[in-house]
Amino acid sequence: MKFLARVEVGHQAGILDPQGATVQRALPALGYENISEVKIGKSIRLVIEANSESDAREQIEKMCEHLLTNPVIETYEISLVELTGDAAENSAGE
Amino acid sequence: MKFLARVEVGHQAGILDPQGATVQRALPALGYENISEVKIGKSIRLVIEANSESDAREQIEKMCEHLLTNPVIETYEISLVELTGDAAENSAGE
Amino acid sequence: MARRVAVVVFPGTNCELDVARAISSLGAHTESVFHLEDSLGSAEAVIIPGGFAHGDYLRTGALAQFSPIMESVSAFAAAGGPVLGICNGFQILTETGLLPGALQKNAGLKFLCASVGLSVASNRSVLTRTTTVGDQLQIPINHFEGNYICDRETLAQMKANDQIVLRYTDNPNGSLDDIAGVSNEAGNVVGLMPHPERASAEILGSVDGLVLLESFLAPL
Amino acid sequence: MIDKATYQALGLTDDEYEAIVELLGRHPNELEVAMYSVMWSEHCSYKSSKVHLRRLPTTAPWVLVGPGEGAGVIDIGDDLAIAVRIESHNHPSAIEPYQGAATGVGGIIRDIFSMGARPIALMDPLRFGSLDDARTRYLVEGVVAGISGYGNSVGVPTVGGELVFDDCYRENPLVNVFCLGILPKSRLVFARAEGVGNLAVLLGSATGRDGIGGASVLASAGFDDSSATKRPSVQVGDPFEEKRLIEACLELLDEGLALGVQDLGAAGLSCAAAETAAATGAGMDVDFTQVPQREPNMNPIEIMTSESQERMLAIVTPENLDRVLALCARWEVRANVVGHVTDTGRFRIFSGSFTGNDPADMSRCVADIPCASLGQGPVYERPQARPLDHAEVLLADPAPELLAMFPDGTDLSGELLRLLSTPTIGDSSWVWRQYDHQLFLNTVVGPGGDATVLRLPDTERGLALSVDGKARFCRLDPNTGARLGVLEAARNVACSGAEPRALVNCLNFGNPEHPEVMWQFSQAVDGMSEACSALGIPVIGGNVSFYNESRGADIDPTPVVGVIGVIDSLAAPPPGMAFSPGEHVVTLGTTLGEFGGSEWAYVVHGIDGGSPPVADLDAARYLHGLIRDLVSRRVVSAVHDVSDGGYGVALAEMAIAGGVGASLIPEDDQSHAAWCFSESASRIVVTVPPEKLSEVLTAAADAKVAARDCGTTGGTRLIVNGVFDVAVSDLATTWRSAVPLALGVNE
Ligand SMILES: Nc1ncnc2c1ncn2[C@@H]1O[C@H](COP(=O)(O)OP(=O)(O)O)[C@@H](O)[C@H]1O
Ligand SMILES: [Mg+2]
Repeated sequence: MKFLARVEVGHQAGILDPQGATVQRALPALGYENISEVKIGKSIRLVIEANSESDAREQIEKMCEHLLTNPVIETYEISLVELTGDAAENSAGE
Repeated sequence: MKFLARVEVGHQAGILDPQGATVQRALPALGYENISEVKIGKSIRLVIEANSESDAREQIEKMCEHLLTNPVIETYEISLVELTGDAAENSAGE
Repeated sequence: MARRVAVVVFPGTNCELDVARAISSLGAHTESVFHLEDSLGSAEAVIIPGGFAHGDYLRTGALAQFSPIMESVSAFAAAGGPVLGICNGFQILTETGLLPGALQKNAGLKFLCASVGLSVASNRSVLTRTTTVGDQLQIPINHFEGNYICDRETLAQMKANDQIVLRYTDNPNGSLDDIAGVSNEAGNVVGLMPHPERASAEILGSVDGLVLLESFLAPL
Repeated sequence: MIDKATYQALGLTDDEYEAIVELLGRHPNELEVAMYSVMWSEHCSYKSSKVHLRRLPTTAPWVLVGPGEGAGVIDIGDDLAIAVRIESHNHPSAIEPYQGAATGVGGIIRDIFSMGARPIALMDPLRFGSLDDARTRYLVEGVVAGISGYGNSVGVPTVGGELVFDDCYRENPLVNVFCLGILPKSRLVFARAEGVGNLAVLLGSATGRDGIGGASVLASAGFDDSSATKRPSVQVGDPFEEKRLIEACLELLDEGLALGVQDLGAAGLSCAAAETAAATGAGMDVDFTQVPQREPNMNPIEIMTSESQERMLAIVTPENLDRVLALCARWEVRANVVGHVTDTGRFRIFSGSFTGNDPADMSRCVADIPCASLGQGPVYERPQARPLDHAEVLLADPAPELLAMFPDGTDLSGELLRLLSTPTIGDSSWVWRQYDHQLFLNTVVGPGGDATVLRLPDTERGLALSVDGKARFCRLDPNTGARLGVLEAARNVACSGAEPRALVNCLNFGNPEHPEVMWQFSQAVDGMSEACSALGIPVIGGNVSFYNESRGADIDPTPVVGVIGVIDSLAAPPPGMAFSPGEHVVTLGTTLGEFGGSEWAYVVHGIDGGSPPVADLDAARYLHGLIRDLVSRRVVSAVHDVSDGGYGVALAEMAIAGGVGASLIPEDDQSHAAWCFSESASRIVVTVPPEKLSEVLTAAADAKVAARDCGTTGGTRLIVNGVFDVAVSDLATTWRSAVPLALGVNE
């Protein structure tokens, strides 16, 4: 089975996000007074072959812990979509 | 109304993603032979006050075009969740 | 010669003093213009120097394009005034839309500070008017996002209009078509990733940058 | 009342707690004990090292500020002064290499501009375990990226450093950072709170729960997996915030708007506020509710001891406040009045506004201690013990074994190539190409030479900088090793024609509760003192990092020094190290068969033990004087100091730099192997045009330095007759690929 995985990497609670804070500070001057809590993280997409959704998730969790994120300062959220038919063939991930 | 918006920023088709390619290259050596199409982009979260979901979306689209992304090289995908009750109060965005 | 050169300073800009030093060694006078100002005064030329405007957060040049001074810079450029963006300044000019294309992360995914070989590809721009196509220059680069990219049509158009100003002789960052610097159609707005001000004194190892800066200051 | 478990968890001993009770005349509350625990930690109080550091020579006529302030400052003439400091960020870098190194850079830069100096140069002495370990490779990549990411963006060039690999650092890398700033003497400012009623203004980042009891506690305790719970939340650096802070603070000083400036480091606001007041004998009242908070619901302990980065405290008069706030607003720097100066001598923290002695105000007082008491921590004279096997170690000379393996007549080409392929000796440009090392247009000699040379703007003069540490020599004999480190840094600086003017040190050692470590420490301080005294170099600042342990063992004693020299006339760059054809190769100094702790014995052949090379201080003085003279007069065309890997490596580096070979004859009163790879101290290789040869030899004789004409440069091979013969291109390939290969990166 093939899955398209999206991993959203964010900041651990309490960890400074200088990028988000800077963009936040800049917004009012650009006419956006109604925006708050800007946070900038990473988004990772990949295609994974696995025996089941839970198998895929488990593998990606391990990858997140070891390679894709730094658990000391980052959090991650995984979402999976099974790719079937054409999508699985081309697995464009898009 | 308050919404939590997530903007996933990716690469325009045809634009190289050297970061994704590098992670992709590193994976087999770490025992992941089953991963392909790694793409690394940005994830932006923010809280927006707007009159309606469509109003919120429109504003964020404008922000994406003007500020949050560079259309020459980047794409974006917006998702919105309304924040209600407590969530809207604290609007922790998390 | 342009005697009064405005050097635009954003929070995070860091090459403004270096540019001023190199420019004044050529006998011109620089004035630093803070990004919050809305006028370039009586400047005859404008330089946006390198650095990390707004920390390069979000994207290089992304926030800087909205500073009040950029409207004046755009107007100055539209009126044919010479505008030069160096490194971060180049990134800001592409974000502002005064120059085509964009600059993405170096192909090697590392910051790169090194002297590189350049070849003049066009002498139609303000930066290269006094040079000859094919001239070889040795000038330092200093960037993480210097990998020039644009779509195919833009590239074809730039070639047709002779807008590719400088090329790397040994591409250090993956730039499309070895592009190190480009101009707008009229040739009065130029951006380049290498830092001419860093090649402005014998004791620093090269004076090739002065060749470019002299051209930039030369009478139109 | 605080219970025993609480104060012990904060790292205070029973005696220390009793001392606090005595100082206060009562039991401290939680906030007070939290402040004391940080300020009295090893990291902040230097309680184990203080008694030893007093032995370092710290004075010279040109020293404006010695150890004790944010940075040391020297007068360099022309109404200019130089501020310098070095610090370690070892433990944070082991946890999160990118942010650990980045915040190390941020912290050292604040120390410099808090004195009124504009930071213009960084250096990064780095030490890691061997690169065959995946985690080490991750640490190297992360640390270098962190220094690059922060340093480049904040706009301070990284102009030199060190890159050393030894397995004793496997779990405990050493990330030291050095920063130098320049200031008009009139802008020199101190961390002083003066004038009753003056305001304490907090500048910069909002305060979060960063490193509560953090960096300092972490740096003051054993560091292994079991301490995971002690890990504070990792601090993230914001170079853009710091860049704005630099500009705002320097502008405040230029406009005469700040009477005192202090950076916020360990123990955050509480330390900065109390220290600035203690410096003048004044008092300070702070309202913690005025501190901008990054996170909701922070308690006063968190607010007052947070180690959030990119914050400064400025003391300003009420009349100037509006101008201060406007200036900060222009630079988008947060500025909040958080307190005011009093004449009580006490440091008081309030919850909410306060006017002084109104009893209603006092009910909101949450801490009340004598300002000076935070700096009156304990001083320990910890037990020392020379390791039992020390004599034995010194006697285990590797020379007989090596010379038996490589008798004269053996071709040493392969040995030379093996040395060049060790990552410690190999080309470090993979590291420093990632650093902006040219900003400000001062870099005349950047990383890659013996010393970094910066021109001083608007003068004809220059500065020479070198950072060095000789840990393997220190392990064999800490006194000699520390001397050798000073000699090497001073020699590097001399090779650019500079007169050394100041030294800063970063003393990285193991657990001070181990008597052997304290012995090493004391010995190293003695060796450093002796060398500095002999060379006339004052120690103007330093940093002690204890509790560096890896795999259950203390690291090798690793004193790192930075030497700053002044070049009087810098009209042209000093001679580099590159060979050019048709010149004489002259060696200066005396070679002995000294292999103890050498790269060849230890790294290439795995032979441990022996004595480090002799550190003859007189010989060093003569040599440095000679080379300074030869270089200043530009009589020599190339200069290179001899260090790791001996003559073999020094000659190879000169050949690689010039792309030119040489044909040389080895010395005949030494074995060939010793001539090539011994690491005897105080040696330099120069090249000399034929017409200057006799002048150089005469000058050397006059200076009491042994000099020998070994042959001439030219051709494409480096040939030492009967010893080795290698194509320069092969030397270059091996040397250049050493680090990338070991890191597993394609270059
Ligand atoms: N981590 C680093 N950062 C910047 N420069 C470095 C680093 N490591 C080494 N260098 C530079 O490489 C050169 C060689 O270093 P090293 O072999 O330690 O010199 P030496 O033996 O003369 O003290 C020096 O100029 C040094 O500044
Ligand atoms: Mg050297």
